[in-house]
Amino acid sequence: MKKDFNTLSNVIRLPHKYAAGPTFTRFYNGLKEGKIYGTICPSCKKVFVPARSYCPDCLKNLDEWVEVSQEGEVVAWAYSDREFFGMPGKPPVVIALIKLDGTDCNFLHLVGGIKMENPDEVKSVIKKGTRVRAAWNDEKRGHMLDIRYFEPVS
Amino acid sequence: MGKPVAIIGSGQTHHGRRFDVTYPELVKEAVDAVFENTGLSPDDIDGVVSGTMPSMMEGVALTHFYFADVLRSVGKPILKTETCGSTGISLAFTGYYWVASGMADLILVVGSEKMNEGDSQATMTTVLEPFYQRFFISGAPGIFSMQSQEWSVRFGIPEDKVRAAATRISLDHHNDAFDNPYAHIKKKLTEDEINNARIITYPVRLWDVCPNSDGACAMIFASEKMANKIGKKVSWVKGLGYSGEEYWFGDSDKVRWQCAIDAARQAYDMAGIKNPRKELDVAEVYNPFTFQELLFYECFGFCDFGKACDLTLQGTFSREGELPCDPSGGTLCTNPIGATGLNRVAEAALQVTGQAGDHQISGAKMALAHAMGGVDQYNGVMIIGSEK
Amino acid sequence: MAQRVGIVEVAMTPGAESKDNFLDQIFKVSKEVLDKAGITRDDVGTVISASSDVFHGGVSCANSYYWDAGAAFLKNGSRQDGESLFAFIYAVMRILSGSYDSALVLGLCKGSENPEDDMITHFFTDPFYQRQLGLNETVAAALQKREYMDRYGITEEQCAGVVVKNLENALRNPYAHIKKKVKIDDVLASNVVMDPLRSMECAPKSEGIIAMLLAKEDLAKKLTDKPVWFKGYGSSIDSFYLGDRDLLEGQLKNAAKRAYDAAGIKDPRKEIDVAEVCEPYAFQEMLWCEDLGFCERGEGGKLLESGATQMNGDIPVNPSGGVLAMNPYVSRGLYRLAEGFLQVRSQAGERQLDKQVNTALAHSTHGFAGQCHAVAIIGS
Amino acid sequence: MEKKLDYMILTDEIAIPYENAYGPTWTRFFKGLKEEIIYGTRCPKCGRVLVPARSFCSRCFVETDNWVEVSQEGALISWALTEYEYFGMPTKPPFIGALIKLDGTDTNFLHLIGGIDLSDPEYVRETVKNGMKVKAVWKEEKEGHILDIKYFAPVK
Repeated sequence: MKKDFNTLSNVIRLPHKYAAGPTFTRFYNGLKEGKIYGTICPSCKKVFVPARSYCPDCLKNLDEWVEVSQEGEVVAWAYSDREFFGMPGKPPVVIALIKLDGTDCNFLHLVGGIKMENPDEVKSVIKKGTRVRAAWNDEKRGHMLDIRYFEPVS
Repeated sequence: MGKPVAIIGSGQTHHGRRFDVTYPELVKEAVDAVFENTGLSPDDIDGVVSGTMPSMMEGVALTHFYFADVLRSVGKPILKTETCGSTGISLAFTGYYWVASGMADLILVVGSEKMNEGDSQATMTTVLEPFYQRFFISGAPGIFSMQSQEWSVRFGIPEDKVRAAATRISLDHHNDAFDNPYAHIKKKLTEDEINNARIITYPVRLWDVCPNSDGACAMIFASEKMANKIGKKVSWVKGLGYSGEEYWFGDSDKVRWQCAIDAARQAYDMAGIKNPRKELDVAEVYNPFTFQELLFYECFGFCDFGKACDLTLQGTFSREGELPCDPSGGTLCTNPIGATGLNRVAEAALQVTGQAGDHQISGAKMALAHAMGGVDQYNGVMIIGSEK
Repeated sequence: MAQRVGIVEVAMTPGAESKDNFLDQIFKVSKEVLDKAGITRDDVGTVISASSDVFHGGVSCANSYYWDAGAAFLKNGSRQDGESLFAFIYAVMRILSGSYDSALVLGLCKGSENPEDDMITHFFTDPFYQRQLGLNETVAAALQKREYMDRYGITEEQCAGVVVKNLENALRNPYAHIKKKVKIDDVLASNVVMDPLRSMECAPKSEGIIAMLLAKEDLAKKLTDKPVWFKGYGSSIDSFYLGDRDLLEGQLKNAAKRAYDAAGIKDPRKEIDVAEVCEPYAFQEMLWCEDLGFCERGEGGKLLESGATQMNGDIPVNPSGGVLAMNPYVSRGLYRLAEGFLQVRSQAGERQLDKQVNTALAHSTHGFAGQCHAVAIIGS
Repeated sequence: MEKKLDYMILTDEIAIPYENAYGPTWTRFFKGLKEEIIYGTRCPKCGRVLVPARSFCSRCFVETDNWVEVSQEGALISWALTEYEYFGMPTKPPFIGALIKLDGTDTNFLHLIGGIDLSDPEYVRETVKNGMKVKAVWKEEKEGHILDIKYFAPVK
């Protein structure tokens, strides 16, 4: 960004090591095996995904693990065909909230496996309630994007 | 003055390199602990104050979002206080004023830092703007070295005496830490090891410097009405003071350090303290560097300027001394920055309620808690008493 | 009974990029508000600022940077991170506690020095889950808008209507950043940023350095014949993970109820004369109006179409042009409050409402899809 | 003792680009450095000469638009020898950060002490003394940067 007066470029670089702790470690290990894990609250019985160590509602510690369904329905979605910082992969992309069957919260992930170039075409395929299923990468490394995306169930 | 404000209790995590938990899980440990220790329930809480040091140290900005659930704050009013190194004590201030204003009866205050997830000195460098100061100050040690160097030369204290006093402080606190179940660095050191440790920024050596700790601290502040209703032994905020100086490090005198002197004076005036060395029973001075602890003794009126080394070597500020300082081992042994100042307040409250366990100063009734922040820029002091 | 807290004066910069450096701007605005009130730095009791390190030109512990530029040399002060209404209420608390007679409140954000807000808000995410999926505020808002349209039939035209109304208002606001007369079709033709959001439905990135002087009742009356009084405040925060929340049943209702209870407001639509609502994305103004009780759930679009939120409507919303016309992320709450203050004082110039303004509401939000909300009520 | 944990650690490096405005004040100050001039400003109220130049006096809270060229010599007030290195450090160790009271000014100027051998801390300690006179040494190629002054060297 060129400006008509003087600015000093000031790029902040910071290295980080984030501790995944036992819960995310186990969740990521699940992804490596092609499984999506959730945890169940002993108090409100809700199933949360991704698995977490505490219930956001009751704050109870969660240690009952469950493999959740890899199918669910689209709750809301956003589409972009331009690149933006932090974007998962290359445009175009659909980021969506997906309610996986048998769970009690929405799972944030991508929708794909369809023709993406034309937004109107995307709109005709992806709607609230559209059934989708996880499609996995062949190479898994313990990362959210081991699930390549969720694709419509035909 | 405002309505009386009580401290119901606190919860601290174990400190260290906590790669066994995520950052929110670490915060949750402290929050769970304060509810367990006080017997209160999250439903009782009117509002929550959250704080960390620089947001980006752990790579997550505006952390109150990230912690909303573990702070038990969902559906509640929240404030996010952040004042660099003094964040911890500024958090306690926010809790105090929220209650003292009459706008709330019970406030949960939580400070945290997971320093090992980031690079503290790299982060600290970004505290300095890129035009001028960034190039000359090597993180926090650089600032403190200049300050202590100027101090010792100004008062003509021989270098070996300063070294001996700093060593005494390092030795004492690393011993004290064994008695504090939450402390991070617990190490038996010898004078030789301290004197000959690796130089960080001359004259500061390795064991003069605080560690990078992961940890969190939670406290509950209450109105008098609520404190009476709870009916347990509580402590009371007797005084507070805070003052800040210019950003340009060379603009103000860091030896007769006005903002430190003012912060203590404000707090003493409010608490009615005339002679701090006599009237205080214990002080939790923010001591990320041994040398700085000496300077604070003088700025806080524990002794005259230029005399801190002599008194330290006589044991005045040791556990059995006239005014024990940092019996918890202090910041020197445990430094999760955004929580550190709150740890000082929590420790002061534990002392005056007789709950400090193995590092209890017997009969303590009046305690000082302190934190410092910025480019040697601001100080905050809180006085905690056993009686209203 | 404690004394009331009054707003004495306000000073602020326009939203467009300034050639001054940050510190000089902060000094000028702080000085201006003191000059307007006819006091000196020595008279200021405490200084509470709002800023956020990631929105601060790459200078961490930002309050260190501007401590003295913000009139706080050797003063007792503090800083709130991310939301300037937090700083306002903290200053009110300090005065109500009896510790201070006056407080300087600062909201500081020099957007021109920062990268795009979407890059910054991306760092609100956790590193393990939401960050890996590219979440930022615009993505979250797009998801929220999709649900709003699906569940309540809100239309693109209604969303565009918010933009047209607010930018029209902004033409009369000398502080506004975006000054452009637009029509519904212009908005609908603007490029898609994050479907269903178009670029003109998204707020710009602006500068906003604002200073507000507060004083306890007797001092406020001495310093001005037109103090505007603090009446009530409420805030509330929602769960962190986007998927754990109902994006259309957020925390603003809670925050508003707290503010209304404190101010003794029973029927907000009737009792509030003007509302400044934080709408970084156009549709949010309609959703927030529902939460604020100006209409029923799902009726935000109809409220807009009825003209009620226009300058001459019964509940004018964003006569300043709102955040769509000027978006200094951290400062925007105080800018909302400043507009309310000027309206109550009848000092809003060309955009002064025709009717008598006794009670004003200022709202602010930050975080994904309104994770955190704050509401302040002030009045004559 | 730290327990060996089997939990994952995610490593990452963040880079966020900012663009900071010089504004008229820094612009003029750095233009001065290009010409081997160090500018300060004088406060019209307390009379202090503040360096580097700035637009306001933080104590009197008034504008300081009286620009003065200040001395390039001064007395060393305090110093710290940095021996350690960390990620993203802008100046590489060893170096001496120092506060210098330039003659005729009323604040301490933060810069480097150089022109001496820094490899031996004991030698440095013997050589660098508070109160000693130092003088600005300039770079050949100046670009309007604070390090256009290479360092301040002891005056023989």
